[in-house]
Amino acid sequence: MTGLAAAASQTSTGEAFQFWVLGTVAVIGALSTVLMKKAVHSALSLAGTMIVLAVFYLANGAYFLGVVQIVVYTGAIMMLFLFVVMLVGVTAADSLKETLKGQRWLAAGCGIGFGVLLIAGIGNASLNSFNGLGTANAEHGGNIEGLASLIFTKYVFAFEITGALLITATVGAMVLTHRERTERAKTQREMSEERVRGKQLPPLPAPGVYARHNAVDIPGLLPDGTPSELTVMQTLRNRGQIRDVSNESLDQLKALEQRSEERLGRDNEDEEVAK
Amino acid sequence: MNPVNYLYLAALLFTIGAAGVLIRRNAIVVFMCVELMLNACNLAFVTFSRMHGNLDGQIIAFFTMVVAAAEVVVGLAIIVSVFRSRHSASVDDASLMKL
Amino acid sequence: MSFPLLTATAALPAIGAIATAAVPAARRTTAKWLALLFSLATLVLAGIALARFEPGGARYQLTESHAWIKDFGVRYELGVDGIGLALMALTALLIPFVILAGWHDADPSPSSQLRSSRGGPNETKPYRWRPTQGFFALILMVEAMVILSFEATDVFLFYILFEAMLIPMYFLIGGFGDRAHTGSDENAAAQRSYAAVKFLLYNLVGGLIMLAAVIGLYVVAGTFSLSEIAEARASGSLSMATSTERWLFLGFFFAFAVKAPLWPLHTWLPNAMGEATSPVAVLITAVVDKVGTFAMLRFCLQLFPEASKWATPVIVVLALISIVYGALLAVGQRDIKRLIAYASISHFGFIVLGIFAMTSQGQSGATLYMVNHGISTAALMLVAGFLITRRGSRLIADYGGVQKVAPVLAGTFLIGGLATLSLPGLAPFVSEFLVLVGTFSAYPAAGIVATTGIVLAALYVLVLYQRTMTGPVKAEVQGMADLKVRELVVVLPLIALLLFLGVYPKPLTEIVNPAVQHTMSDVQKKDPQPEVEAAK
Amino acid sequence: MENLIALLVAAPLLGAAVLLCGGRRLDRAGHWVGTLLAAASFVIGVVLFLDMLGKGAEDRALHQKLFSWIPVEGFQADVAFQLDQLSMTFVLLITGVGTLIHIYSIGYMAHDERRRRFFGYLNLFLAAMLILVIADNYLLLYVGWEGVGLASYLLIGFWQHKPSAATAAKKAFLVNRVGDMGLSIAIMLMFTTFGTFAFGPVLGATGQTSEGKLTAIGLMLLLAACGKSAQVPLQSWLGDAMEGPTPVSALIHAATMVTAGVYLIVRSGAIFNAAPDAQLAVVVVGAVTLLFGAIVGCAKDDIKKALAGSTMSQIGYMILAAGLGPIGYVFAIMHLVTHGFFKAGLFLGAGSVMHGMNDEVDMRKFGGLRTYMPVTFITFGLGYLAIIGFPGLSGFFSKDKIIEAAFAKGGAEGWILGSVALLGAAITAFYMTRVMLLTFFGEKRWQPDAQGNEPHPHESPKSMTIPMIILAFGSVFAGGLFSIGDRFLNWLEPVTGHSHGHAPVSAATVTAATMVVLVIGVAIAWAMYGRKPVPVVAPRGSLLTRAARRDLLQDDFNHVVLVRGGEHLTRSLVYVDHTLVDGVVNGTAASMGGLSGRLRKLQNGYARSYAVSMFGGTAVVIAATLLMRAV
Repeated sequence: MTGLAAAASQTSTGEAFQFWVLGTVAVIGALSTVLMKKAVHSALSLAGTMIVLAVFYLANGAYFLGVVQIVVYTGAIMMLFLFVVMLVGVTAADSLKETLKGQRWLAAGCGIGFGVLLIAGIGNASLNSFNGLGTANAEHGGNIEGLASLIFTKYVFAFEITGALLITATVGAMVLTHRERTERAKTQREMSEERVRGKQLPPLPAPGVYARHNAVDIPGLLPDGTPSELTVMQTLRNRGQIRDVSNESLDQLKALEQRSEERLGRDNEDEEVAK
Repeated sequence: MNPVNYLYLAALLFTIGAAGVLIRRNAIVVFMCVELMLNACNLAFVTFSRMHGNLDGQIIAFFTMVVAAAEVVVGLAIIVSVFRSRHSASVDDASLMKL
Repeated sequence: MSFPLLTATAALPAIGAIATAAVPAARRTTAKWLALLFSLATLVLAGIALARFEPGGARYQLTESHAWIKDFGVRYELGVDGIGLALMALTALLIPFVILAGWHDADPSPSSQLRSSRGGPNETKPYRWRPTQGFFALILMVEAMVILSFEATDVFLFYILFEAMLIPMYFLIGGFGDRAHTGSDENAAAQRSYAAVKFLLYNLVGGLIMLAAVIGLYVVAGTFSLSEIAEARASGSLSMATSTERWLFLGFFFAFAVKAPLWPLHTWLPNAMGEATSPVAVLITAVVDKVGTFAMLRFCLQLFPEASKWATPVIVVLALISIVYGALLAVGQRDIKRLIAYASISHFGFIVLGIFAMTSQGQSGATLYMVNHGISTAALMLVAGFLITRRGSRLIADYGGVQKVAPVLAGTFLIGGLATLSLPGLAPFVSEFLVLVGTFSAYPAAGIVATTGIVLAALYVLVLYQRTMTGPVKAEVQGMADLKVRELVVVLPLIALLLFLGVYPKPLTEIVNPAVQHTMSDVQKKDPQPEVEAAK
Repeated sequence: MENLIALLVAAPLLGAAVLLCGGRRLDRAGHWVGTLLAAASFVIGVVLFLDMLGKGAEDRALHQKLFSWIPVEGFQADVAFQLDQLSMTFVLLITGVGTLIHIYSIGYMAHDERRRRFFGYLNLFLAAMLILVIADNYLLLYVGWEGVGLASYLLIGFWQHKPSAATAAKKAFLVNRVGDMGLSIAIMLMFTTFGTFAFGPVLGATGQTSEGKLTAIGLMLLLAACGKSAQVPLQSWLGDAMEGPTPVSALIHAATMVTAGVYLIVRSGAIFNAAPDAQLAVVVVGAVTLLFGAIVGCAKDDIKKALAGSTMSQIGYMILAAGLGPIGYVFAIMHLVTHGFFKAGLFLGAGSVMHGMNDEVDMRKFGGLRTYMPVTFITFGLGYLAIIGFPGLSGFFSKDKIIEAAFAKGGAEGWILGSVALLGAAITAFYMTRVMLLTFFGEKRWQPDAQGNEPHPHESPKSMTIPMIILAFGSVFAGGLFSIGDRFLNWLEPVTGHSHGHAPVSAATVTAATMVVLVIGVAIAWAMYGRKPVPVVAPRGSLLTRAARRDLLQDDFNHVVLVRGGEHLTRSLVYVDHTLVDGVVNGTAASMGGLSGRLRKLQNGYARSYAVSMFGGTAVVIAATLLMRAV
């Protein structure tokens, strides 16, 4: 009997080997889940960890769960994750730089402390009597039958309620993601009109017709001679740094040139030269 | 080897997941970490059921999976709608719980 | 089961409050008249209670008792002895005058109307808010609670009222400020809310400590009923450890000392009285604060006689400090209402002194003092309020020569002042002299120190009168109107009462004396006998 | 008969009530109402007096108990009156002089639009004063005591628009309050000692208690007397009290109220007799004040203030006499009565002079008025002769008796007191002569006032002169009437008791000495003011003169020590209250606010930091459980 217990409290070397190898993989996967920059990578490494866990379930004699793990988690849930990641944007790589002051240290501290505590707890729980699942599974002739009998007898209420929960979850997901269309869809014509109306289709007139020092702040003139604000860049318009080119200012300009020429007395000279 | 190691592993995974929840800002990744923690628990349950030699532990793990599935569905839906409203999936954007 | 007179006396104003609050916003005058009507009806009920009370009879009369919270043995127990009855009557008497004096204080002023029209639902309906209804409803609410607290003979019930009356007072102080403030409206509002919050916090802290003591008392005594505990103590079936009794006593006394207010816990009073409208100030000092001194007499002495005797020396010293200190600060004030507030602090010192002198003269004097101080302060404060509303300033320096312009106002003000300095022939003299004699026969030194109070009182009253009323007429005072009919209706009865109680206080003393004798027997004190039994 | 006693008080009280509450419609008739009710009270007094004369000396005292005033366990205060010879004397003096002064005031206040009020106050004063003198216990006496204080407050400050008047009124009331403090403490002592404060039991039981107690009571009573009778050190208010209308000065601050202190001491004779130390204190106070007032009187140029000084010193005489014990009680009262006559007369004369001189009070601006207002001159002159103790006039008899009694005290004490009294007599002669000369003799010194209207002195109307004449008669004959055949002595003895001290010198010598000093005083005054013309502006004068003009600096002392000190005290206390007492409170509030601000920072709203705290929390819980299991 003691021998049997002792035997039950030990595992085969094969399982041990498997544990150590896959366990490392699982831990690595978990770590990379936490540390990967891109959500996709995290998802994939998490999937890996889950598969490993599935193997462990099997190793622990939970065959049903092992399969379910693979099907539900790795199959369904992780796919869902990936979908969402796609929705949000695969390339979206969020920086691991911490924004909250001291958050990372706190987290690390708490984590390590917690882990140590758990391990210590397990350690001094001195769990050595492992009587395997052999009898339990054999009772109903197999693991799955055993589970089924338990689910549908002992845990039937919980099971039903879980079902209700699933339905609710589905509906909730639909409700949350569903977007109500408020107005009827636009026809193609309306769209095109929208695109064209109110905008100026031909290119804007160029500024700087009357260049003084830099032409950017002087509006170009429309064919009818009125200055067009549009030709000046937005910022200058907002700053109100547009020079007006109304007629009188043009006249002033002319007068200015006139006076300068007279002072230089250039043009009559030319005439004389011409004569 | 003593199967207790499974428990140690579970503890380790759980802790890593928790740390991830605390460290990461991307809501999706946070969710993944949560899943990780759940799985760690499942592993522990399974190991326990093996330890005690009855299937209740596995049942619990089973239920956990189902609930986890439901949670993920709803949670991701929420994330999606949040992402729609404000174009980011970061849990730190706008500390909403502050007055 | 006879007609529950005491409950009715307290319930009537409460009903009145609800009715007044329910009056539609536009019909302000209706609300005023309604409030006045209810307060007068309460006065009538109080009068009936006075008539039904037999001075020679049982200690607590007109008692009612119903189970309330069975699990803690909390009962709805009412009953009045002479002291409670007198104060109840005082409250019921003063409220109509307060309401009448505050007739226009809560009319929406143009500025506040502006404020209302700004923002929120008021834009759509400009009269959604109704200050007038609220003002008078709150006053009636206070009346109800105060009256009930004078009647409560269950410690827990009393505690609840003691705390609850803070809330309407808080709104009265913070919500309806004195229009005559210096500086901007915002500034005044800030000061007002400061005063209100200070009032609330001070008293809440006191109440908190009292709550602890109340619970402690329940743990020790196993009941909240005053009469049961008193009997148990008297019969010796309930014996407290000395230290416990002292701690409990201190818990109660602290709360009452804040309410009373006793130095150095007094600083909330000047702010509150200065910022509130004068009727509310009267409500504070003449009605609400009396609950504190009353409770000292009823609860401290009755529940913890030994501890009271133990604490007497300290309390007597504090009371003396209050008397002199309050009077000196009153001399130093520049604001009329703050001056009256500090004068009240001095007077409360006298009351506490009389209570803890533990002589029958002292305690009867203290009880009379509560009543007389209520009346005299009401007279002085209300006239001061009329004066202030006329000139629109609370600063003494802004007045001068009023006596020439408004002789009747000045005359009533002078009589109020003379009552405050307890001139013989006016009611306060009787009580003050009783307190002094009672104190002197127990603690001669204290009596002599307290006597200096009468000189200081003369100083601040006469200085106030001289600066405001006499001298050449100031320009701003020119053409100040004399008292109107409404104001005369407020002031004259009070003055008549002052004169009557000053000349013939016997009706009051007859009611009070037996109660005082009971209290004296509670604390197992005998009056010190004169050394010569003179041939009488 | 007893029931009439209450009427004595009721009549003026009614008058006061009617006049003060009556409103303007009474303005025209007010003064008549007041005067009639005062007169009525006088008539009642006379009736009672005649009735009393009809009885034997021993059973003359009447009692009337109206109602029990403050009935409290072990404390009985009744509103009860007692009318014995002593009270009777005062009743007659008060109502008599009071009525005369009412009549006088009709003329004097004719041009004051608030005359009705004035009469109301006068009646109030009469009522209070009567309560004071006919009360049968100290508490009721205290009521009257404060009542007269109030009345004098109202009357001194009657012209309230003058700040000086208002201040003087306030000062008078405050100083009196200090005295009242003494009285109330005395009453408390009586209560603790005797268990009552009715005259009969207290004064009857003085034998049964320790002398120390009695001395304490006596000193407290003396304090009260000092306040009310303007004795050193509480005399400072009397001078300023002259701000009031002159009839007030005549009635309250010369004839009646200020003598209340004397009444109190004589009434409490039994206590003082049993407490020699207290008596000594009384005598000292009296002697000091006697000289003090006289000196002040010499220096004042304001006619009323000079008279006030003289009042002070005359009351000093009375207090001195009262302090002598049974030797002096009767003479104190006798001098009180005669003084009531001539001093009231003098004041009324002064008032009449002012009336004629546009309310000018500076004697240096009078001079040579005897031709302009003969009646005033004669009455005033008679009063003057009476006060300096001219042989045959009333002052002579009363003051002479006091000086004799002082000597009769015996021992060094007797010699000192006697000589002080003599010196006082000399100074009295001097300053009264000075007043007389400055006012009525010499050449006219008045000139136009600021408005430039020349005062043209004229005789006052009948309503004013007649009272003066009557009072003049009083001041001439009262003394003789009283002392011839020791009428007054026999009248009062049953109440106050009397004993002839062993006089070291014969009465004749004393009289002679008095005459001598009298002549000297008058002579000096004549030399200084009669022979050479008087400067209109007062010369700087000697140090003593200047000090005396300032009430011997006693006022300045009060101002510096009490007023300034008080102001500083209050100001600093206000500061303390605001910063210290209130500061503690506000400080607590502020620190609370700061703390909560700090804590608020923890709630930064980031889900993850909350998660950390949750996680840490779980860790802690687990650790705790493990520890529990480990332990």
